[in-house]
Amino acid sequence: MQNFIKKLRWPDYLIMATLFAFFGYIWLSIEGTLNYNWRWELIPGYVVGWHSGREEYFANLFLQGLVATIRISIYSGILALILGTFLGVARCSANLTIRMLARTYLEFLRNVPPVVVVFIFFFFLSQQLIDALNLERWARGIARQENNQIWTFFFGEMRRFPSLVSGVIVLALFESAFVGEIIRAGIQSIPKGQREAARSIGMSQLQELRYVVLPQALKKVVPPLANQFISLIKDSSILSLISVQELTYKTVELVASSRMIFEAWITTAAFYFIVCFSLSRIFARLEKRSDKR
Amino acid sequence: QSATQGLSSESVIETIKQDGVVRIGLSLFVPWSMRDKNGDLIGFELDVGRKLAEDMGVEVEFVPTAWDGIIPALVSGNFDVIISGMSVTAQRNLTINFTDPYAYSGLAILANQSLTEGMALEDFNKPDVTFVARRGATPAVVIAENFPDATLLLFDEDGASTQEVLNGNAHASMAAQPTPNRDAAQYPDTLVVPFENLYDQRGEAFGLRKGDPDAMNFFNNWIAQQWRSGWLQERHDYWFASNEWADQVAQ
Amino acid sequence: MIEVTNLDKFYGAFHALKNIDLTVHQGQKVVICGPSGSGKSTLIRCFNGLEWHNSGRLVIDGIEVYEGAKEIRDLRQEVGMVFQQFNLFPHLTVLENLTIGPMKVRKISKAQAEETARNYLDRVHIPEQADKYPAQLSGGQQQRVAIARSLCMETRIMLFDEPTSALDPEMINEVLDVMVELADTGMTMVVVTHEMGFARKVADTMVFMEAGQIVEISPPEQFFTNPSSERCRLFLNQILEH
Amino acid sequence: MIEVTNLDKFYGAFHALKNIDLTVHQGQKVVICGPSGSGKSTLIRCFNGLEWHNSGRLVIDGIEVYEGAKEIRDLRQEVGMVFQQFNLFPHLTVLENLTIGPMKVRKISKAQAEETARNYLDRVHIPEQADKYPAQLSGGQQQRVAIARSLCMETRIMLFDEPTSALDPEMINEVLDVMVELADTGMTMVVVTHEMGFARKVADTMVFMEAGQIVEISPPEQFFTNPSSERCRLFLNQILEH
Amino acid sequence: MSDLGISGPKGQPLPKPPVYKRFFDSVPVSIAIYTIVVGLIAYGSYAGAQGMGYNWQWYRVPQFLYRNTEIGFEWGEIPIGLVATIKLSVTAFLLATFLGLLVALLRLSGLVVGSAVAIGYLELIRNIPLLVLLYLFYYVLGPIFGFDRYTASILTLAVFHSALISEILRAGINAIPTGQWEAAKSIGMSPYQTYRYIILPQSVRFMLPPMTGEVVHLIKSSAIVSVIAVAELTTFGRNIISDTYMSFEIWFTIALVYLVVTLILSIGVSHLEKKYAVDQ
Ligand SMILES: Nc1ncnc2c1ncn2[C@@H]1O[C@H](COP(=O)(O)OP(=O)(O)OP(=O)(O)O)[C@@H](O)[C@H]1O
Ligand SMILES: Nc1ncnc2c1ncn2[C@@H]1O[C@H](COP(=O)(O)OP(=O)(O)OP(=O)(O)O)[C@@H](O)[C@H]1O
Ligand SMILES: [Mg+2]
Ligand SMILES: [Mg+2]
Repeated sequence: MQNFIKKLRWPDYLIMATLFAFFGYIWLSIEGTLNYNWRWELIPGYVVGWHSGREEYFANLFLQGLVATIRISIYSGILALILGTFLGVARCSANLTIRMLARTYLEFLRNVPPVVVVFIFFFFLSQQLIDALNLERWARGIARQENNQIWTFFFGEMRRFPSLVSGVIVLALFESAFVGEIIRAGIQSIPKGQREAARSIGMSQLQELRYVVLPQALKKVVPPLANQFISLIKDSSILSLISVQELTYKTVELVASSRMIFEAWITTAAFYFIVCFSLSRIFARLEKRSDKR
Repeated sequence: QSATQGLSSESVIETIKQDGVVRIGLSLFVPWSMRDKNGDLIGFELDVGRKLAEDMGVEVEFVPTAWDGIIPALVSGNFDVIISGMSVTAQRNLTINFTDPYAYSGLAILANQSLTEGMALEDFNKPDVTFVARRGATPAVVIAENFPDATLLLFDEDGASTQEVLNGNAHASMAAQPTPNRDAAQYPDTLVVPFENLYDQRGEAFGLRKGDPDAMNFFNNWIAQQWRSGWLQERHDYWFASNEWADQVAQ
Repeated sequence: MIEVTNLDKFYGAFHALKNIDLTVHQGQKVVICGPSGSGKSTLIRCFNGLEWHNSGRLVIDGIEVYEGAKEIRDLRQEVGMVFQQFNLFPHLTVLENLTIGPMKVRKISKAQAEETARNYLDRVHIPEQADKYPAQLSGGQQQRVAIARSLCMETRIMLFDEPTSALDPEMINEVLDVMVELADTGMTMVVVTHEMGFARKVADTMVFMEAGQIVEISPPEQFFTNPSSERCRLFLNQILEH
Repeated sequence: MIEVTNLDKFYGAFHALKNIDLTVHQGQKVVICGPSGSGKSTLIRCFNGLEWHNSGRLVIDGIEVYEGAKEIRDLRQEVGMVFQQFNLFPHLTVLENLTIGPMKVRKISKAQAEETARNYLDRVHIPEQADKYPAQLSGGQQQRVAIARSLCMETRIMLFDEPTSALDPEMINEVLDVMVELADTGMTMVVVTHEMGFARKVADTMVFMEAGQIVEISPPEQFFTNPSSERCRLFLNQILEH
Repeated sequence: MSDLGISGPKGQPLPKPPVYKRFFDSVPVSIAIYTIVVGLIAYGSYAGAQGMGYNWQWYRVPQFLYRNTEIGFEWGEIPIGLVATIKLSVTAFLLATFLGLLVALLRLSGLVVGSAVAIGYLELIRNIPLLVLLYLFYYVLGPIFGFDRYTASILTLAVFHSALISEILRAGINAIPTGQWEAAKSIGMSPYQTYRYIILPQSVRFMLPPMTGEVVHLIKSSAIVSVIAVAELTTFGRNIISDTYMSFEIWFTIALVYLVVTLILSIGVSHLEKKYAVDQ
């Protein structure tokens, strides 16, 4: 502690003073000028609540939303990885048509705001797909069954399954563009000599990709992919605009019903922060460990 | 003969019967529909929807949807019918069909006391007066009609616009009674309901996809019946005129 | 085994190989040398289809090689190539580096492939390194693994592109020794190298290239003592000076 | 001018300079040599506050140097430093490299700064390169610009950290010549170098360092002919062999 | 050898690769196939939407681009919104650059509290979704500091991007070799002078391409402020949709407008990148 204080220099004190002033002002204006009844005491009940009808504890809006966000992130992360790998390989293809198609998809996604992309994908793609596959009816069938705990564990309330699917599809399509770029960079970072060596022992193009290029590329792309996954969790909040019942949407609902604007949004921000930040710490640690080996 | 048969077999009534479930699109809007402390949906719409399903002998499924996506969502088949306090406007009617009204609620102005001190009704119709409303909601249309010169800002959620008025960022908003009265009572120092008159008693109706006369007929008759039996009025009074449900919600 | 007639190769407008004629018979050892940029690498890379010639004929082991030829993958299984930069697969162990070709390309069983692989690791004198990763080996060891990898494909022709030029002096000899032993087994070899000691010991034909052309083809005795072209003499003087 | 007493310096737990005592008088030329890692750079970097010592005293030109000392910027204007890697500012022309210090630090007018600069460019024999960018100059020219840049600050002490070791052999002499001329003007100089010819010609004191310690301080005659320590002798033998 | 290059070889002509391969690999054919595929996708979505009972009303779109009224020519909502978007983005970008520089310098300052604050700020901003950040600024900080929606949206965008920009700046500054710092110090420059005259002028070249990329990114993020009703392109788009219910037509138009703007910028970026890559 002594040491710590010794290391401080005058700009440090200035910064501390500024921060104090900033938060002090916030505190004062909330207490004084602002017309707001804080009701923090209600927030825990909206995370885990006591159900007055069923007489038991249950996951209330926040927790439901958080679980949905995590589910959606995992599923669309996996889907985006698959799509992105195809896209990345297509971007390096020898065939001009394939390259141009991949490029078009990519540029469209990279140059249009996510909000707009999400709406377009939602109305144009996922909705059609769900109709075409008749997912609605299928999911409802399962929801009516007695033993649907497994389904519920993986997909939440089965009646909302189509909405989950469309959220996952939209997000995965959107993120696949970025995953694709990461994969492409990974593939292109493999020295030309590796491909030549593979070819010179008679491997076909597919074998070359499968046994030599991709295994090496994947190793290189794990750290950027991990970061992309964190971005994906954050981007999933945009799905609230197409009424997917994830954390942000649940917060919007809570705010609409209870007017606890400040408490609800701060809590939600905290949830996202905790999830994303701890993930980024974990990934950083894993990366360091694998470096050591 | 076959044409009419085709028409009725394509009716949404038919799919509802087949699936054994009616899917109702709604957007949260106190007290039409809201989340109670248990995180469950309650409100006027919910009562209407449940009763409707019960009378049809099917299950009911509510699909909460962001308000400005609710019409595209109906058109693209996310649900069968909108029951979400949607009032009938000509523009909307160009895209979807409406049944007969199942509720009549009048809108009242909710104003920020200090900003609107001593203003007469016509004073609100000035460019420096800011109204707020939910994007696509009835108040937005009514404000634009009645106060064409005032500035109108649109939000996604209802609570947000009230908070705007509360924080003094906007002069006034408009909402279906008794919400304005209740808000004014909760923040007596800041909010007032300056005028008694109610706007736009044109009524709220179910929204349906176009080209479905069977469904139209069914819903209209159902609504007429509920009016006659007084059930709609009774429920409307419970949600809009009483405060009995207030402790279920963290208002 | 290798028959080159009138071969020309362009990089865009740059004429990299000019009217090359060369024949390599079964069991022959050909050493190619020449100044940097003279097209040595380009030539032997054509031999296993890493580059394509633009005109002329190239027939290897009875198979005509040209861009898009169907038989090119079969050919590559017959023609091994050892690169200056080793190009081992860094994500695989030494043993896996040696078995992946036979297993995936020739569809040989794992057990059998490993047996062959250990055999060839013995041949290049590093049987004990089988389970290491390439990054854990010295340059000389890596290059010997690269040679073993080619041998595992049971190739009948081996191409070497300056196999020792990326190595530290101490390691050059380990690799050259292995190559000499390999030559003694009767393998057909085409070697680009500036190691004239090795060339003297092994080569039965010396090829000198300059500016995309073959300037001289002669047996080593003549090549080193009495080259017919002036450029070749100059080049040899420069090299042997060091 | 420079007085070092009992100076110690640590990098973390690593003891880089151990109990250094050294005095440099006005006009004196000190050459420091010693094996790699012995702390030569560390020592002279302490002299103009690029590194801070942990204990002991360092007084330069009457100013006591320690971490956070207020006068350190004044001091740096008196003490010039020439680096092994030149460290010219690549985004500025040669002339701008020379004038930026005087103009921004000493607040001298542009015209006057340019005049001085051209003067010193003359002194280092490259007046014609004033408007080029550093990347367009040879290493020797760059190093001479670096010397001129220090001189432009009208420094009274010059520190050189292996000024020629990044240069090609032909260029070493151009730089050494300039340094010899500089020495002749009476400048106080501390030079880390392994150019013993230069040391013989210029130095009036030789310092030999090893493992963070000063092992020997002696005049050049004695240093080269009869060094008192064994290590120093060994080191000299190694260097002079080349 | 002939001076026509390729036509020069003297050897026999080679066997040609199979006809189908040459056909599919040739550039015009590739472009043709590409056009056909894209066309099919476009047609498929058109027909698909029609199939689900949607009446396309593209003829109603131009009125939102421009109008010829009695008063004369008049821009429609979409161009006006675009201008607003650009204004919003530029303001936010300038502010973000300033904030980003501040954070980057704090981070590099070596101050104990300074760099801790900078890192805390960075992590906080980076791990909260932009949408949630916007709600926080607007509903929570807005009333406290009394700023309106426009300020809130600019601040949100600026703060969010300042985190990204500070990393770009930091990388650019770190790319300058330490020798430059030492040389500047050894001619007596203060830290400020060193940044001003030596470090920043050199690091600009490293920063320019990623910074331009960040402008594109910011324009895209700016669409999100539509949820708090700030007048800009997406907001106007959503308002038009809520008036006319032509969701698909309007969304496609809006997407196209963004695409054109950001593509122009992106092409600029890749030019910059190439230019500096050659310089290196
Ligand atoms: N992919 C390519 N594109 C264009 N030119 C090339 C390419 N590869 C090689 N060249 C050119 O072809 C010429 C011959 O190159 P090659 O690598 O065959 O020379 P080399 O004799 O192997 O030289 P070295 O001893 O340096 O390896 C060189 O001038 C080179 O610049
Ligand atoms: N920033 C640093 N952090 C930790 N150790 C350092 C640092 N700088 C130098 N050292 C260590 O201090 C010792 C002395 O370094 P210094 O650079 O002074 O040696 P030198 O005599 O100049 O050697 P050379 O002739 O190679 O330049 C070395 O062992 C080096 O590893
Ligand atoms: Mg070569
Ligand atoms: Mg040194």
